[in-house]
Amino acid sequence: MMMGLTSYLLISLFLMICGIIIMIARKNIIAILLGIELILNASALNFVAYSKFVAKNFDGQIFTLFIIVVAAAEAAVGLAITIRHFQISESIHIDDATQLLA
Amino acid sequence: MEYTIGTIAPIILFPLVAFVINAFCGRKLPRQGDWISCIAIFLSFLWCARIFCDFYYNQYSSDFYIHKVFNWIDLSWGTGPSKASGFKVDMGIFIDNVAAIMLLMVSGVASLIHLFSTFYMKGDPKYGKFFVYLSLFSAAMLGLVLSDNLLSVFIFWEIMGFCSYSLIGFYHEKNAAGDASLKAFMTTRVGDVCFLLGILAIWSIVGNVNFVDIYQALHQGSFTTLSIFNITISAASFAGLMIFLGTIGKSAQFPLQVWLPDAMMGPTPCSALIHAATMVAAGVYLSLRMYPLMEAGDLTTLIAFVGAITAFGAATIALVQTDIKAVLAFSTISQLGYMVMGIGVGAYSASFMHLITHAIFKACLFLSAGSVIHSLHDHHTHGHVQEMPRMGGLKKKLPFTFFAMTCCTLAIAGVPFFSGFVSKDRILGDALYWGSKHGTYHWIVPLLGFSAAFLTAFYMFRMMYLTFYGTPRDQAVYDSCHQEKLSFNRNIPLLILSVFTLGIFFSGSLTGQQKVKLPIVKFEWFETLVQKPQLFKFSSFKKENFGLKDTREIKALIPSVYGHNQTLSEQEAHETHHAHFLGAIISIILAFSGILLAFLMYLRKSLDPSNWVNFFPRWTKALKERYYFDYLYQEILIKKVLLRLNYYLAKFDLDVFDRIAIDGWQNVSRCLYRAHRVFDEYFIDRLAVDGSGKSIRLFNMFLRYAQTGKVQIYFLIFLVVLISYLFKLKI
Amino acid sequence: MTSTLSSYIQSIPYIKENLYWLTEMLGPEVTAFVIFFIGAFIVANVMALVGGLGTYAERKISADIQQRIGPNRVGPLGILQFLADGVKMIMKENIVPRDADKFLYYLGPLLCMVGIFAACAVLPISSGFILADLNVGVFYLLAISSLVGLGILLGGYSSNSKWSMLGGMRGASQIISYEIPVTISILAIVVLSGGLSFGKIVQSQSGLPTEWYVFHNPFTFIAFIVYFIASLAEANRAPFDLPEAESELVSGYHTEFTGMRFAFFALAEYVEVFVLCTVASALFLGGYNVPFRLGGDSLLGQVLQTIVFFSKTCFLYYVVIWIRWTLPRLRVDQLMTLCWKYLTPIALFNLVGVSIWLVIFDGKSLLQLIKGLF
Amino acid sequence: MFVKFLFIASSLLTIVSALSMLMTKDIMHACIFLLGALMGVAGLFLTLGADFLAATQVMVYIGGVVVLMLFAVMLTGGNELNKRGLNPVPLMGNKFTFALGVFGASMFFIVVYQLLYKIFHYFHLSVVDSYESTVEKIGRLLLTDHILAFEISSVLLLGALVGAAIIARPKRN
Amino acid sequence: MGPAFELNSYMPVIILMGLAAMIVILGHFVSVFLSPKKIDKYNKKDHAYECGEEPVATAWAAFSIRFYVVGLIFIIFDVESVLIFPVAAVFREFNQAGMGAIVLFEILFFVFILVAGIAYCWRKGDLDWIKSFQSIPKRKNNSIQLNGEQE
Repeated sequence: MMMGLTSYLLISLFLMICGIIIMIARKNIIAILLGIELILNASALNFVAYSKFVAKNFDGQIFTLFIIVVAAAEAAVGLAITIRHFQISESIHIDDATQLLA
Repeated sequence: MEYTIGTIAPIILFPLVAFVINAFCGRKLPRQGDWISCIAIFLSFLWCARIFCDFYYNQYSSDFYIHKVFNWIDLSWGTGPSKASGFKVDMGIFIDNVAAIMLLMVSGVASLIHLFSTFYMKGDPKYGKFFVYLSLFSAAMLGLVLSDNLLSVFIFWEIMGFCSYSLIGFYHEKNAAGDASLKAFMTTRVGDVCFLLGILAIWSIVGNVNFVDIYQALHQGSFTTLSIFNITISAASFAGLMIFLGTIGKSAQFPLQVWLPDAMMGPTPCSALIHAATMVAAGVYLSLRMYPLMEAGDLTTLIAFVGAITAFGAATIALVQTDIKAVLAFSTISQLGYMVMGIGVGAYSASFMHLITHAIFKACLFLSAGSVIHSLHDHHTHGHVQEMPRMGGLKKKLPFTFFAMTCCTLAIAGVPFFSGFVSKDRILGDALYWGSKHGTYHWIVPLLGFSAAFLTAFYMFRMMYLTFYGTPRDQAVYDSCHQEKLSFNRNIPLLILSVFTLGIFFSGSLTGQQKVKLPIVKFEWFETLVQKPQLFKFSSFKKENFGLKDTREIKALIPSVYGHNQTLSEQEAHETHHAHFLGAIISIILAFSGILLAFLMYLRKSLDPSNWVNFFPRWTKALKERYYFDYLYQEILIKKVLLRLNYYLAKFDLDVFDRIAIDGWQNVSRCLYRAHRVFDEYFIDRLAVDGSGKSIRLFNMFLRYAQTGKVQIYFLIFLVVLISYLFKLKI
Repeated sequence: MTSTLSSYIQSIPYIKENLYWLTEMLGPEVTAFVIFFIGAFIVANVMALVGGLGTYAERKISADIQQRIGPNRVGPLGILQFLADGVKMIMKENIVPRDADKFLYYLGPLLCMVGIFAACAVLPISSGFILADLNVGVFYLLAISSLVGLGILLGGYSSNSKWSMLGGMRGASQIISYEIPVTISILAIVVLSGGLSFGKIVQSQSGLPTEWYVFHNPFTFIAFIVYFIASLAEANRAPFDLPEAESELVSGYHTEFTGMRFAFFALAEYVEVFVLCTVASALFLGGYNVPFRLGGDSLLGQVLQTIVFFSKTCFLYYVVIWIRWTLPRLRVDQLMTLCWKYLTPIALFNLVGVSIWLVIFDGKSLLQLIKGLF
Repeated sequence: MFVKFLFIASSLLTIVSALSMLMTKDIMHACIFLLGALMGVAGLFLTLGADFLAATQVMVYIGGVVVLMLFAVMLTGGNELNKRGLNPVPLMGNKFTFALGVFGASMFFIVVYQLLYKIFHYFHLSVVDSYESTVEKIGRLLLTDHILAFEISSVLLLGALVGAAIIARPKRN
Repeated sequence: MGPAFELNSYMPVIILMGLAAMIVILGHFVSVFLSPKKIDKYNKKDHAYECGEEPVATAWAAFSIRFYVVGLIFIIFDVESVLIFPVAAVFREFNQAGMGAIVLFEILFFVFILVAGIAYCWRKGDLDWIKSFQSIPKRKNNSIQLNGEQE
């Protein structure tokens, strides 16, 4: 019973909450991206767990695969934007990124 | 072979591909790519022959036909076969016996004419372009024959119209050519508009323009009445009339025949292909397809009269023409009139047979005329000579051309044992029977028909004598003509075509009524294959049945469509036999008398034509002026009526619209504007605009604090909203 | 679980015959644990030994190439030199730089060692002795060995020094860049063998060179070359040893590392070279297949297979060292150019070529096709 | 039993590293803890029988994303804001922001837990011990059912590459 | 269906990881115990080595963006190859089932994508190291800038 669906869901919930707290609390853009990664992983874990226990097929895993892909792309672009913003405004403080026009 | 769209489509695709290739990279190819067109059309000829054989060997079951449908546009959402709510167009391929024979004829004649063109157009600056048009035209014509619904028929019809336009104006540096092309285009456009109207009418009734659906609808009697602007008319007669007007425009029938003689400005091969063999015949083909509709709308009398008048009038005009191509053009018109007349008098198979035979011998005639013209040069104008008075005595110089032309002339003049006789005689026989059946003024039709036959024989032989016999009238032109040697691309097409002018290829009997049996042909295959469509047979079909299955299965599966076992009553049969026999006798007599007259006039010179000219001066002038039709259209219709109408419309526009409507509206709007300004100032500005602005300012005093541009605040807000939503979800 | 586990244990030969009592005594789980622990222990020690012997071999061979004698004091032919070095390493004073980031400073070597040792788990040493024949073997190896690059990056970063920083950055970028050609040229083999597990890939070849994947078709041969070059770069070996380029950066990413931590870095590096050589021999050179399947699956067969496998690997290892002492070092721009403008396109081309070959010739090798002609 | 061990180990790794990621004040350390959390998730994937996914997780995140993060951290190093290298403190949030975050997260937790309550109490599902290799299955699915997503994702990656390269390219002058 | 796999086959992986970690930690402590503890009187020993000079500022300074771009290209390629791995694994099987063309098309498509990406970066000069260094912008601040090949 320890390794049931429940525990997986709880773990992913925990990851999710950590991600949310990081996203809100941190002021470093990269740290916020880390939080986003955590949240994505929580959702991926949920997908796999449900597809293992409930749906009993592989679509969840496929979906997780695509989540990982998208996460990679997101990290690449997000970090690129961060670096660009750093080159422009010499700062990676999230509150310095308030205006769209550079 | 297994007939599917894919296996039949190459018939169209070969010339189409040739067209594309030649149109885009024809110049760079050797010989400007004519060989591509020739090979393509010959391939599709082989294809058609393959299909024709299938039909020929299944001829006793004339319900053997192919109908493949695919979905072109489907915006329909309802259910039901044809009346589905929404818009749905099926395209498809429909080959029955008629279409199979037509295909064979078109592709064969077209390939021969391609071959001839390589000779005729040689050295022309626009050599490649000509073949581009030819290929496009062949593709369109074959597509028209293959298509199974009026819409695609119309599409191909218009493509052919364009080809004819651009080929008539092929030498557009000559003004006459440009005018002629424009004239042809405009005149046929009148017919095409009517045709389109007919299609729309049928669409509004049947919900589909598929032939088979139309037949079914006709059989179920869904063609009741049609009300246009609260004028209720019989739907069938309206649609039939419109489509017949299309035919009139395309195949140059009585009111609209004026364009065809001028169309001779184009190069001779294109005249042979388009304005003699195929395109003008397409109109007749369409009427044949729509025969049940015409019957249901009882337009037969009208059609018969139009045909007869055309046949006779054109023949009379042809008497006085001196341009060799003009003679042929008018004879074409009159022969087309024969076909239409045949449709009118109910000689279905006969008129179709005349279509085929006429296509063959008229193409041959044009080609021979082309070969004659091509061999004659005028040293003053550095052009070719078309005038018959300057020819004469060419028999020795152009033996093969002479042979071919003789065969064809015999055929068209209706001499026994030639194809023209067989077909024309059947039409005349049926016309005779028809006249006798209805009596009174219906007698005019056979009368005109027979006299036209006589005239045909006369003017054709007049042409022969003036061209080939006697002594050369213009020595320079005569000397410019070289001795003809048997050359592949010049004479072979002529000879092949002239072989097919023999009657035995179409009918075993002399009169077509099994009186005189020839041993070679074992039966009347044409009669057997081509029959009037029996509507009640169509009502039993589902589309799937002939949509998908192999045709042989269909043969087993569906009953006979074209009932070749119509039972005439004993007495009727007797009367028809009688009429046919009588017609045969009369037409033979007339033909020979016509020939004799021509002989006396132009070879023996015992009768002088100028006497006759002086005897009826006004008639001759009228004939030379082509019954003043051009004058009528140009001067009366266009200059008087249309320009006058134009003037009045302009006046109306100026006075009524500008003065009353627009200026009046100005005043009205000014008053309105005064009233409106007050309203605007006090209500809109004060109340609405400023008020909304104030209220929004009031509102955003609170909202402002949320709009920080800080991502995390947004995320928090998003989170709160999400959470509230989840609460709602849970409860 | 019992049934599956017992079947798994039977899949390892000589367990069922000799150790059934163990199974009965301890129960399948613990038995498996014990067996695996023994196996893992053996492998770990072998790897440590290989690392040590690697240094020795390197010095000896370099001495040969440079016509010196090399280490000859400690033990016969100086073969115990590496033990002496190890002892020296342990006895060193361990200095942690003042400005260093301690946590990462300790973490760097750990990550290197963990990554490379975990990668050792899937090496097919013989048909009976594969510690873990995973379904995703090759893929797993690629994935887990990327820990090494991370460890190098952290090692370079954490010791707050310019040289280390440069070395770490270079090392990381070089390793991740050269992972692409390696991955793609391995993909070519995966396409041919139709499976990711090492056992399957190796068994789809056989003992004779004609059956190896190197000589399967031209593309695989090029793939082997590409793989070999790129793996040199992945292991930071000369001519790609820019992360620790003595002449430019003092000692690269482990400038600030002393004693055991340096030892671990060095060990990880040598073991990685060895692992990459084993992978090359398993994927391309027929792995442990004995010619004519001498000995079959018997104990003798196992021994023969191990010998064959290690001899191939050692040959490649020798080539690596040879290259190191033959070729000069590249510049960084040359490095990147070589990776991105030459190796990667060639590897992609190979992938396409192999796929088309598979579709066209239905996976037959070139020699089979030639045989088919006669 | 091994499964249990693996599960406990990886979940512990996940939770501990997530927590320490939350706590730490150093962005570099946060990256490393993220690595730990991802490894733990990979282990959880393994216990769920998704071996290929576990390997993918390790390969993409550890090989790619984390290294990229570290690069980014190093690139955004010395600026006026933190002269002395990556002085982590001001950027990693303060008490107020943490209070805000904990507040939002707790609300989220409450709601989601109430949503998951049913599942916890009515689905007593436990691990089934029969695993099968997922690589072939995933390959087949990618080639049959999900082929469109497969190609679209590759196009997305290309777009990401181009876009990111454009954004991150040093300004030419 | 792929072959059933046994989770215990991952046991040695864990064991080896543990062994490696154990070796490192043990080695650390052993060296801590055995290594000589010399007090350095000039208090210079634990400086970072900078050719004998006092270390100037920190090494954790802003770095060249070049490395990031390389990492960027790498991660895209990495993910693409991850996606293509299972496809390659079933290639042979599909080929025997006569559906090799699909997989071949897929692989060609992916290779096309990769080639397009690499060609783009090549064209834009993200791949060549030296040339684009002239085009690094001058920093306003005077914090040290480290990038490999300038010195």
